[in-house]
Amino acid sequence: MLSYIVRRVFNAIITLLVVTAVTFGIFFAIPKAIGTDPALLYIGKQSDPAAIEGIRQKMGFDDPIYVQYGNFLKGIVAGREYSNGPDVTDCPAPCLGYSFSTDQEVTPLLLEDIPVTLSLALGAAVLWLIIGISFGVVSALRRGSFVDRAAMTTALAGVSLPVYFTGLLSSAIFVYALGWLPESNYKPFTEDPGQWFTSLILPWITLAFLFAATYARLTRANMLETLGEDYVRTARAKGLTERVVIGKHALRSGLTPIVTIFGLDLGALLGGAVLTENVFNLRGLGYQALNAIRQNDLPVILGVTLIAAFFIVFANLIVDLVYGWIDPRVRLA
Amino acid sequence: MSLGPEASVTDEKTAPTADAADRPGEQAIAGRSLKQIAWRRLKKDKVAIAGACVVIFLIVVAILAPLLIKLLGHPIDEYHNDALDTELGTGLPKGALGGMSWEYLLGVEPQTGRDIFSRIIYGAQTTLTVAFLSAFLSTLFGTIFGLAAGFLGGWVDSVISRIMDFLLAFPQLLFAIALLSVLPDEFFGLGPRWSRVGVLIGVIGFFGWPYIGRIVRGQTLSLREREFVEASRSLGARSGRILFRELLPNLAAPILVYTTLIIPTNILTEAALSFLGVGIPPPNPSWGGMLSDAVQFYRIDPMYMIIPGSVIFITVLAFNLFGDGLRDALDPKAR
Amino acid sequence: MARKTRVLAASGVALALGLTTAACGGGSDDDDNGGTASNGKSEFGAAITSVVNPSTTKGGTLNLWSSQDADSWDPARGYYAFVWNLNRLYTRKLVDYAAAPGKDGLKVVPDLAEAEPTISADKLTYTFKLRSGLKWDDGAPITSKDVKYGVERVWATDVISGGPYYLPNVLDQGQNYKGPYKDTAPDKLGLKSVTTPDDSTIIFKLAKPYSDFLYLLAMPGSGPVPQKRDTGAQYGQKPAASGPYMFKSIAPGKSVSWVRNPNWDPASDPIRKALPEAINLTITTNADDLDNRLLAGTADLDVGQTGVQAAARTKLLTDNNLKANADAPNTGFLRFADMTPVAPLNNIECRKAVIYAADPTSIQTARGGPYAGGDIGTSILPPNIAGSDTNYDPYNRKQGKPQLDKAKEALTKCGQPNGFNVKIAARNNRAAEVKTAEALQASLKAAGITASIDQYDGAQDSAIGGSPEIVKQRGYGIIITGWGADYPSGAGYMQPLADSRFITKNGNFNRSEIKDPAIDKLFDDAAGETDPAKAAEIYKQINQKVMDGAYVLPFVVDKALNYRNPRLTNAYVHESFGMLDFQALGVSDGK
Amino acid sequence: MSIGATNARPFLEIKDLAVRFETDDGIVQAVSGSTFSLEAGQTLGIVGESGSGKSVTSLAILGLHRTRSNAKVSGEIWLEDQELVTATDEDVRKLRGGKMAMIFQDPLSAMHPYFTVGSQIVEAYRVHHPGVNKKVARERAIDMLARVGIPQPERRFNDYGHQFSGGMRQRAMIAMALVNDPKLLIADEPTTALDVTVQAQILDLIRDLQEEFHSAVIMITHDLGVVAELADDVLVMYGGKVIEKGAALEVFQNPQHPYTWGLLGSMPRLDREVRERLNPVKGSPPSLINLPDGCAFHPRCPYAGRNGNRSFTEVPELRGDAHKVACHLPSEDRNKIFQEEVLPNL
Repeated sequence: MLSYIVRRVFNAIITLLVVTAVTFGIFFAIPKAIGTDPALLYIGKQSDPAAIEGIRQKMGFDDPIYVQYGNFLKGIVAGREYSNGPDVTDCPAPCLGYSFSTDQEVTPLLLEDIPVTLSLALGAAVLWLIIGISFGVVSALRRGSFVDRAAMTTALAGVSLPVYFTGLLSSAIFVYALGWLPESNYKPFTEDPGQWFTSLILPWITLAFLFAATYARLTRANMLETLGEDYVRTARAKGLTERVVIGKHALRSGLTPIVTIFGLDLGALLGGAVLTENVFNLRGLGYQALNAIRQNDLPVILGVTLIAAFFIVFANLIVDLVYGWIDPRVRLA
Repeated sequence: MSLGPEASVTDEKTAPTADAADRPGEQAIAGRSLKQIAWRRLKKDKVAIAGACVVIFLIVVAILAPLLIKLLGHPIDEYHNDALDTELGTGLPKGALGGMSWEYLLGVEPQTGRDIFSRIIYGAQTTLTVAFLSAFLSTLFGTIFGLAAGFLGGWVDSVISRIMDFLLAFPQLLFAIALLSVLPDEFFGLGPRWSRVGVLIGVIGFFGWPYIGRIVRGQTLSLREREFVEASRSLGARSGRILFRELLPNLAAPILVYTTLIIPTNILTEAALSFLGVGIPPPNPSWGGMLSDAVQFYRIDPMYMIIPGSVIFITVLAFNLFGDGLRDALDPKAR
Repeated sequence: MARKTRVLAASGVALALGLTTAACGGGSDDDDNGGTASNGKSEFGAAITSVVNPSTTKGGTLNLWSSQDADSWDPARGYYAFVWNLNRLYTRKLVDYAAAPGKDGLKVVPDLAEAEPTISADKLTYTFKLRSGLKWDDGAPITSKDVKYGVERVWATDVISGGPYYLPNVLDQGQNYKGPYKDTAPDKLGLKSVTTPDDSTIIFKLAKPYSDFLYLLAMPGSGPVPQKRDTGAQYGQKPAASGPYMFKSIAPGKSVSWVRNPNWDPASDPIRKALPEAINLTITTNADDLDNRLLAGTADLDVGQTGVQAAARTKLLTDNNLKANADAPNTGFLRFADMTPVAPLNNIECRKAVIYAADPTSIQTARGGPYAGGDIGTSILPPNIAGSDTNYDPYNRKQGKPQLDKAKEALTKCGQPNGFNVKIAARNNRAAEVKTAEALQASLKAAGITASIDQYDGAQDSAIGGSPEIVKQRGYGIIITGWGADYPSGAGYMQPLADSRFITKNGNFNRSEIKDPAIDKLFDDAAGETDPAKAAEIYKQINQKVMDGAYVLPFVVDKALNYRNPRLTNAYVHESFGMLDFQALGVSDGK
Repeated sequence: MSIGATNARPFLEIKDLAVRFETDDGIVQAVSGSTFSLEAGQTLGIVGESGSGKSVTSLAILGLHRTRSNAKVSGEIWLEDQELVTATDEDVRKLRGGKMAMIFQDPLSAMHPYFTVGSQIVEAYRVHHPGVNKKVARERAIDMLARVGIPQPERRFNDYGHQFSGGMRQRAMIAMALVNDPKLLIADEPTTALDVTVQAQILDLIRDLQEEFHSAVIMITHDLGVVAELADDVLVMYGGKVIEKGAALEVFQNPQHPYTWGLLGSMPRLDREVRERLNPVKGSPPSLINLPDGCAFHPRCPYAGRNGNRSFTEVPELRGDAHKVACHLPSEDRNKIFQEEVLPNL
């Protein structure tokens, strides 16, 4: 088990390195390809040659790409110093560099976004797990019933609805037409729990609706498969009550795939729910990412990509470990 | 497929639905060919057939777009200030429901007065082209690499599998946006619209192949061990023959099902990318682009949002219904 | 050579979703937006020409909101118009714009200086005397050396980039000064053209006469900075205050709060009212939420002042009670297209064909309509600049229709009777510019001109649209853009657009690449002209020359439909900013 | 077994059992008109191809079809004095695993992968002995594991199914089935998934345990060898119907139904030289949705129509007393065919 964990962690780190290297390479290559200078991006409104040269030196844009990448990695691990003589900027570890467009340090910038994304993703996850799984299980147990058909029709509609449409539609209805909810204006939980909650209700529901639909379909399919398994028949043949058969024997293995998928979904979402955050003006990682991409703000793009990849890889890792814990066949193999 | 707008990264469609309870039935109808069985079941699945009808209708509409617009609409880039409120200066469509009338079947865009009906129809062209061709591309790559990985095994398998894992563990939507925002707008003299369509097909198709690839690989692996392949191998059949005569025909059903099912996902992805401003360049209409324009106006001109949104929804739903039906009919596990 | 338009808040964010409309405006015509309420009562547009709710009542908290954060609170680095306006709260300069509505606001009056500067006969030496008893928020005296140090910081673009870069053009004079951070002089005051014989005197020596010099000194970057408290790139996190308010806290992207500066002496400040007890700025990501708060009265003002969103706009325009608290002032921006020397637009007749073929109304509507987009533009000089003439309409655009016969005629003269192909370039992060390009494309089609739209990376505007080489390489014939003056003089506004000597490799704004020696000479004449009336006459000529050359296609004179909380007192539009004068505002209820 | 007799019912009696499944493709007549009985301590072998209805019959007895909404069961199932078709779910549940238990074909898939073998046995015990504490149940489970011949039962108690070898796994399954001393044990192809040597051990074990517990056993298999070895009576099923039944010895020595002949012909025998190929019954099993009229076997029957009667519409009844068969052919004809054509080839 230990070597298994070590191998997985090692793989995860390699994946992260590859992701950053690829991202770094692409965004380094792109400005070159279209003939622009990243220093110009920093300068933004000016084109004073001295200023550009200063930035170029300070940021090390003249170095070969592998040196720049090396410095980037070093910054994450040990922090780094940007300097062009008199002007020294210290960027403590984990340093992800400075934003081209706002000139802010990327790390705190993104650290501020993480709680937003976290609130969105976790809140939605709770909702979609509860709704998706319970409807999926009920549908599977009452296959062909009215509940099953209604739930599955809704779920199919759910997976067919783009989140940017449901988002707009729900706020048009609940915020604008009915006025049940205020315009969303995110406040951190620590500052104003009430506003935090009201600003997240619609995003949660919107996001959860999509995922709940997927999870309901998935749960139903898994449960149906599990219910057809020989060991469930065995459990029944032992005379166990239906409660125990379903609740203990069928659910346990029927939901195992859900664990995997949930981990991956959550990981992906934590890297930024780009569409939902943008539709609802939630300044999370996805919002930040999109903005950064539009402004070619390489350090921020890199930072978000890294964090997103980290969450995905980390979630993969957790899923693998949890899987090993749930399923003795994996653990003891 | 996970490019899909904030959709579950997993492919829920891989979950088998075969229910053991039906097994007697399966045995009972054994003996008929899979094609016959599938067709019989599909025909009986009214919902799936309805989905298919909508799909066919949309394809016809997309093909006939220029004609339909001549008959029922206005050129997509024609401005109609007369259809807008200029008196108060709101720039909103005159009349209720976003300016719907016989003249403008689905109303007009605020601030431009362009005919929404025409733009929706032209959007269908773009969307369907992108969705179909990118699905085709994913399938092509997925099949080739999946087969290669599953059939050849060894280091080929490990390399391809690692690449697939890597692509799946990638913030794909972000990456697609970033890529799209820097790729050239025009090439091969295709004009901005079809150049972009080409780029979208490439990007969506590229990020989609690992999903098909994984499935094909898995199926190939299990088929490889099956008796009939073993048998033909022991009879000295060459690899090529085994691949094309034995494996591919048996992979056809799952490949068909998954290709059908990634089309709706691709539609959502295309719309999402257009919504985020990296899709088809204006003034060429796209459904996602229209929704993105509608963000400004949805509070005061909700129809402008509801129309493209509903069209996306109906299209995706139709494809999903048909795909689900096809899968149920062809489900290899039910054989 | 760093000229660049001030970035307006909403157009600056331009969240691609189009969640913010760049540049909205309203009003009917020119300056007289129905604002005739000289009695100080609020009605639509009243704040444009008069002070609404004049009052001297102190106290209360001013609740400012914004949908965008400042680019920097460092006076030398901020470039957004609203940031310059807010700078008036905490940054005093030698001279600053007068606190008055209408044209009076365009006057530069003594601020830290006790009087107008003494200008030598050769117009090359400006001597200022500081008022006595001026203090920083920490109680330290404000000296002429602080002013010089602040001025020097403008040179240090390698450390504090982002702000306007005019002063070095005038004051470097071949010294190649590197800014105070690389200054080898022990007191870091090595700039030779500026001297401080004593703590209350500062002398600027120019190399040649420059009539707009005082405008440069009125920019926030020319304000004083105490050397001891300068933290270089981090100064914007806690700038020192010379004005009536000082920073209490800055939470980037979230909020800012100012409190009274106890060391500010009202007697020493002829400009600032300093009525509220405290001022808070809340930054939201949801512009519609901001609008709702404004209309509900829980927010006092959107400091972006770039106009409300479409939803609130509809409400405002259809509800007369709400409309009475709204203004649609000119923002000082002109929205227009440059026509570059890319063939066939190097031919004046082809350019004329474009101007005639363009449908003024559909473009105006696409920008937000006659009220929300602004008035149809007729020339390149907007009304807040001396020398502009709103009746000047050389291409008969005001009637609102495309003139296809004239366009055809011009096309024939140009040798392109069947039309031609042209590329329209628009910044991809400005939804309104893309919309404008689409509308232009559609109207050109009617004249047989086939246009394609190229959306380029707006973040790299200075390196793409601002690079003649790239423009040529990419074949951009028409570049959609916008322009506002950094200071309200004809030269400040037009020179970067029309003077051939302002064509630069990067960050170019003379994108039509106008190379007319006559125009260049007129600019030189104006620089030496100290009589504003005569200067205005010169600028009028330049405007006509540019229009005669058909170099630009003006779209609209930008307006912004803004709402102000009825409880605001002393509300008036300051013409140099095209928005309410924030420092003058008070609240009537004392809350 | 005679109807109307006043003496007690047989231990298990099945009357006109029919099981149908409604599927999308039509109604599947999985079992129809199945009638048989079984005495305590006796072993009944049910043989047939897959899809012949033998497994469905056993599931119906245990009431395991009840959770399937598309299954319809009619007829009567009497276990001692209790009728099971009309009994409540709860009553049947209480019998399941207690009075009647089942061993399944594939012990790997029949065992829950996430729970230890021991805990699954404990669970089976405690559900029918609610008052028993865990420790006692554990001892009982270990005891059972030991009795089915699993070495080091204390240690294996905590192992998972996949850690057992195939034979051990099936022994554990048997332990689980027998933990509550069932009166009726249904073994559904208990040895199919096992090696030949292990098969014999498992069969021995079942026989030993049967003797020990004096249970009635239903042995479902397609392997006539197994039946020959264990069963007292034999039931041959085809197309959901019982087509021949009788004492095992009788059926083997004098099989009456052409299908049974086919089965016997397809049985590999050690006492005989291996032929080039076995004699499987030609053709494929019938569709249970569209069963052939009359004798379901007639399309595959090489002797159908021998007597000139080409109409198969009339359903032949199970005729005769002890040894019964459902066939159109007159018994004389069949005997002749068997003696002349079939036997020499067996």
